[in-house]
Amino acid sequence: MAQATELLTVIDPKGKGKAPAGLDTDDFKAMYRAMLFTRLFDQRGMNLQRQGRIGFFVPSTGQEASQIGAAYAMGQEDVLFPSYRTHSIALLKGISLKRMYDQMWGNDGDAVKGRQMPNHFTFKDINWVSISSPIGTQISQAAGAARAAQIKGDKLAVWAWFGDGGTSSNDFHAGLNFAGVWKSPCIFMCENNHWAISVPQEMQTASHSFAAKAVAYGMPGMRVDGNDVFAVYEASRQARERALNGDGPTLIENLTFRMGPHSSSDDPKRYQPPELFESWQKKDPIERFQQWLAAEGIWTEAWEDKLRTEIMGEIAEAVEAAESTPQPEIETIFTDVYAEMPTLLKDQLEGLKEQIRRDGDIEDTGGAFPL
Amino acid sequence: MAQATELLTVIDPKGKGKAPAGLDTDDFKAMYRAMLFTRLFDQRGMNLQRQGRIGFFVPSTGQEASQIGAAYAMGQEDVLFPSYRTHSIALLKGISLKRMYDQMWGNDGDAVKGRQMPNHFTFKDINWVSISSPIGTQISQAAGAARAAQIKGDKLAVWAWFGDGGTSSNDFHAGLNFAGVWKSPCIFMCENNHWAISVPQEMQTASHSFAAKAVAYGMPGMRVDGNDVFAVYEASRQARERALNGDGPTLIENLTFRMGPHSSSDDPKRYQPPELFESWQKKDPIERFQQWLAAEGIWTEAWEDKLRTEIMGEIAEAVEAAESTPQPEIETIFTDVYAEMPTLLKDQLEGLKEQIRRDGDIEDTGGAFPL
Amino acid sequence: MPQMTMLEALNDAYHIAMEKDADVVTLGEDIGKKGGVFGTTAGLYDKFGDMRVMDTPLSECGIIGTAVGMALYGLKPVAEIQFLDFIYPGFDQIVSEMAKMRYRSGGEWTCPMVVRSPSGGGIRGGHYHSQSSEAYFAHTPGLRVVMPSTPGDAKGLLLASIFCDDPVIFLEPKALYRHGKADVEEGYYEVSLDEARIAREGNDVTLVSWGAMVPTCEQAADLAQEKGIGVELIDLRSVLPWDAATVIESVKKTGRLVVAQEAPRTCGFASEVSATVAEKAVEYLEAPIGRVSGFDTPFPYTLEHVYKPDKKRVLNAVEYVAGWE
Amino acid sequence: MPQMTMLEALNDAYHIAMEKDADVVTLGEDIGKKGGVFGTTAGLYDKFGDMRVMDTPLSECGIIGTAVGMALYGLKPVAEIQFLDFIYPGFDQIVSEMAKMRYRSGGEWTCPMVVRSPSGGGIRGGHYHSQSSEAYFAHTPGLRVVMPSTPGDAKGLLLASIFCDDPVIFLEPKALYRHGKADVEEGYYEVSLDEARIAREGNDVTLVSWGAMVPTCEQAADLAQEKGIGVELIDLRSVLPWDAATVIESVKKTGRLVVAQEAPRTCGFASEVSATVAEKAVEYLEAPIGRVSGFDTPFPYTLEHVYKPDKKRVLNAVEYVAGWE
Ligand SMILES: Cc1ncc(C[n+]2csc(CCOP(=O)(O)OP(=O)(O)O)c2C)c(N)n1
Ligand SMILES: Cc1ncc(C[n+]2csc(CCOP(=O)(O)OP(=O)(O)O)c2C)c(N)n1
Ligand SMILES: [Mg+2]
Ligand SMILES: [Mg+2]
Repeated sequence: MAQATELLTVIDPKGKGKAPAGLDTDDFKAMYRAMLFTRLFDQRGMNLQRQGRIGFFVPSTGQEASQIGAAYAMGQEDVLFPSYRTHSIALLKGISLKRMYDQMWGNDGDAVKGRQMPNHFTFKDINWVSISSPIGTQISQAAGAARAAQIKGDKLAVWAWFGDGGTSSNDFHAGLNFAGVWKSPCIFMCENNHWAISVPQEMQTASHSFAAKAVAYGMPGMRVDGNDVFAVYEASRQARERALNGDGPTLIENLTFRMGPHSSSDDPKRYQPPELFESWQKKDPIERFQQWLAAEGIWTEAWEDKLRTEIMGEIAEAVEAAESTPQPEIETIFTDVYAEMPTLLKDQLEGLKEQIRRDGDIEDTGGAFPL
Repeated sequence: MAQATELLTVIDPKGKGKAPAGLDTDDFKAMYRAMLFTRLFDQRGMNLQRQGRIGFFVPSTGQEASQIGAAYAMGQEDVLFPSYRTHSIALLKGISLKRMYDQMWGNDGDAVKGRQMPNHFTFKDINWVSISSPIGTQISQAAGAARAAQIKGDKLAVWAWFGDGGTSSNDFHAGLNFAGVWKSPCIFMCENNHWAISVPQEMQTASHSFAAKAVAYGMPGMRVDGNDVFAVYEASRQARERALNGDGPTLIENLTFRMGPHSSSDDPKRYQPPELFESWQKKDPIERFQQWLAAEGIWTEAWEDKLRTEIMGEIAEAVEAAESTPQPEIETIFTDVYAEMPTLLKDQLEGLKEQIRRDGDIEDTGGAFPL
Repeated sequence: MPQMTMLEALNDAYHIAMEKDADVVTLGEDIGKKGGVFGTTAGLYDKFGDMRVMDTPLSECGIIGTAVGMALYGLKPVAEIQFLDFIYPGFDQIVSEMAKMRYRSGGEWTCPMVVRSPSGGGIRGGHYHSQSSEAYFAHTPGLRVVMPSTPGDAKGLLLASIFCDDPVIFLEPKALYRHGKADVEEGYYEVSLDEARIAREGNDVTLVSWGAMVPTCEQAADLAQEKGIGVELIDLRSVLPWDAATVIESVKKTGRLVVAQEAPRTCGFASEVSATVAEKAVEYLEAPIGRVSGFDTPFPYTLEHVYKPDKKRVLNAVEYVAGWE
Repeated sequence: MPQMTMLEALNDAYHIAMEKDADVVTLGEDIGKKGGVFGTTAGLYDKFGDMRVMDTPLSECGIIGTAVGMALYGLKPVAEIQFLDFIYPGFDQIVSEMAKMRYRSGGEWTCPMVVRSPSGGGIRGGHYHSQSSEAYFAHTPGLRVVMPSTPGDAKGLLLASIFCDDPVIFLEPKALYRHGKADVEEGYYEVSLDEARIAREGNDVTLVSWGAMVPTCEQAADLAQEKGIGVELIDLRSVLPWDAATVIESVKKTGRLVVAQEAPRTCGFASEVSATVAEKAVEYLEAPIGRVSGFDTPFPYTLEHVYKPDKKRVLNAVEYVAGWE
């Protein structure tokens, strides 16, 4: 079993390299568009939060190649256990912006009915499992879903996304261990963006890489240049092939960098050496891919302008629609706790309605998220 | 960092080999005596349980070298987080049999005041931390204690004992990860006895060895012939040296075999291939060491007889004393929950006394432990 | 009708469920060849093989986490936790994930699964093989928490739990596993997860319990009867959601209430029953609401029999409440 | 006397404790250079260095497990859990180890340590940054569970907790972190972990609460006063062990009781308060015991303000109970 400790790279820092087999110009364009879309979506998201229009936002700036490269290798039937930082995948898969903004506004159109903070999406139609806040929990679940696919005889891969911090969680250990023993078709995608909020990767583990942790579970570990969309695609494709061939799980570490704050509530200046940031800014994954595309004659300024205009237009329209959608009904506090609402909850809902009838609407005293 | 995947062996299966430096005949004798003592203590323990005189017993038969070899490398100031299967270490360290049997009877002399099942000892005077039933919990605690020693500037090692099953626990992952990052003086002793009750080691993990898991935490991992008392001693000594030199933690896997049932409640016939058992019976750690001692002219039949008579005598005396010690007072149900007994518990104790005054003693309806 | 112990009834339910629906799978420590440390899963491994009856690594976090993943995928997993005392490494998956999945996904994703585990004392297991921790789960919206007290209920409740759309914590009173045989219907049947059982009717004192304490309460009710006190014994069967209406109805009739649990008193489920009645039916109460429980201490080993509430302790509470004027 | 927010008071207590005793250390996620996501540990890293102020890997299991080990070794660790909702990966170490260490070792080994964590709603954090889970801990003998409601109490209770011989779960109502400034004594002082605080005296209805709900209850008491209802407000400060005597004394005077918590109702700590009174002082009760609480659902995001009990909901319960005849 190969335990790659060297970094898998395809496009060099100068933008030179050979595209993976099986991808054509349309693919390159789709990949680039999704990466750019993500960058613009993130900029807009941070702005919306700063303007007090949404309560919270998690950007993925700097990690676009790491996410789109892998997402491009997924099969349609694959099951996805995403993290709160991987909305790029939804953008790639064509989830409408309206659905995404409805979630972020927690409004009446929101699939999760205003119950979760922004970025905690669920898209069952693309096998995108509901995102959780607690770190790591989706990792063992993914191992279980992959086992279920084996049991049912379904040919597909299950993808679990998490960060460098997530590797320290209980569920990382359990999930990879179970998947290893079961040889389940699971792909563990670790985005090493150097930070778990303010905790740097070297305080997360003394392991020489996160990929090396695969040894402990008897599976291959791959260390990939996470700012190189082709390298990520290629590693992911190989892992998926292995999964579908019955060769079991893979751990992939995408070495990348969180080029913004942890979330709209964080300020990296308090803990991040500026030189580190600057050195990674030079490795911007979008610029790198752009260079490659330009060299191939695919990227032009005109195309870029067109894309940007198109995307910004889509965003503006969806933001407006989401913002003007009303809040969810108060019933939504009580539904979906159980398949059927039990008496106790019916009584509590009645009590609440009674209170509102008597005292009027309940005042929203606000509260701002610190993290 | 050396990641030994080969098995460290000193005494070969024929009983030939060179003793580690620094040990002399008195040491060899003390080691052998402790191993034999453990074997006899275990036989007696299983008998006592079969006779219904104690409620439960966990034997360590087959693992005597794995335990005594390591225990012999410990320093007096070292802190020990044992498992329920390592009472051999207490025997080596000269804990009186009366104390051990009092615990197993859960009587009025029991240091834990009849609150825990047999084999769950505490011996603060030798830095032996109270044993827990939940698997793994002592591993992260040991990492914390080792960190505390660093903070206080104390030169010592902290030892955490656990089995192959224990490596799957949350605390294994957390404990080794924290110790790796902190470079704490912690020695993680994994006794791979092939079984977690009925689950064989190959269903515990797909990792090619348990020692290999050290890679994931940036620490050395050593794989040791756990039936070779000198090999275990030598590996442990090296790990301790590293710990005291500030070189951080070590994971040691002692490859050994559980030559009996998991506990007095288990029957391995239901799941264990007889050939496997037989192959390991031939590698009995006591016989192997005996052969070596005999070749060196240290072991004689007369000595063996003398030892056995001595030990059996000690055991008989202590058993009798423990068995005739009364049960703990009912107050012991309520003390030590807090440093001082709160009102609520005082009231509950009063209520209980009142019930007994009125209705007489409470009937013991029994119940037998299945595991 | 066949006579079975609770263990046999549970094993029967398991076989029936796995025959009926290929999506039912089970996983846990030592549940395969060994058939479970209590034998609850005996025979399943031989009949259904290692893809549906899975021995797992020693990780409750992994057992419950992977079971959640299986449920999300569309299976109906039944996860065994060897002793309830060992469930805590997987507690996060229960309270943060399994319980909240339907809610937090707006109903898109659900966890129809069972976590079953032997609970309570009775085997001289000291404090790590004896605790009754239903209250932790009963304070967790989204879960169903079920505890049978008879072989017949055990089978019907387990089947209902396995085929229920909600996640269920199924707590098996290990003291009752081999407590005696009783009639158990053959074949598939369900017992409602929403309805308490009136185990015996009476007019003087309402006695509410669940799980292992129910037979103890029956004995206490017999003793009370000898003293002329008619006890109405209600076996809740489920503590979340629970059948408060049946309890309140009964209290309206008797005016007196005792609640008995094995768990420590403070913040146990008995407190919930008491508080609900003190809120909804205080005007019918003619006496203090009695609680019988374990003490607010960890569970001891040698003195287990002194710790665990016995029939006399229940009887004393019933007499006290019945005699109150 | 200086005026401080609760956050400032907690930070002050931290500095004082760490200066006073070199055995006090602290560990958690982002508590070092960042000073904590709320700023509770601000300044500690610069002053005491990375051996005493430890940023950790992302593992609550590891944070609490290693803290237990440090306490066993002789330190006085203060472990921060970033949000109470994330404590569950370390729940096993709390309920199986920290809470039971003294008992199970016959008093040989103890865990004098604090696990502190921001608790409750008020920051629009959805259901994973808002839960009030004190009831899980209150059902765990061996723990102390403390929840301050004022800056002065926060400081004195945190100091008492750090230097207490028992393990303490210290829950900080994050909604009150910056709720306003109040007088806080300078220097070292302790507030008793065993005594409730009578926040206001009154003769008509006893209102019991703790943590974040106390200021809400004060507002409700003001509104009640306007309607001629005199509320006696008791702030429990500790929910385990708790000061039942003070509550019972008050109920003997008022004959009426409302208990208010932010947590879901079923099996919450309000039920314990109610059940204790229904057991010990039912004869003084002139009305049902009211409970005000969060609903028995996970904590929502958009409708947080509708979910969380507000002053009107408390007032309604007080009026209902006061008006009962
Ligand atoms: C169990 C748990 N503990 C703490 C947190 C608070 N928290 C949210 S994100 C985060 C850091 C995560 O870092 P990483 O896994 O590297 O992912 P990234 O944010 O870098 O994508 C922390 C500590 C949490 N959500 N869950
Ligand atoms: C958390 C937890 N889960 C389950 C158990 C039940 N149990 C007791 S011992 C054991 C097997 C332990 O195997 P291993 O770690 O290899 O140690 P060994 O018994 O072989 O020495 C199990 C599953 C437990 N004690 N704790
Ligand atoms: Mg990260
Ligand atoms: Mg083992």
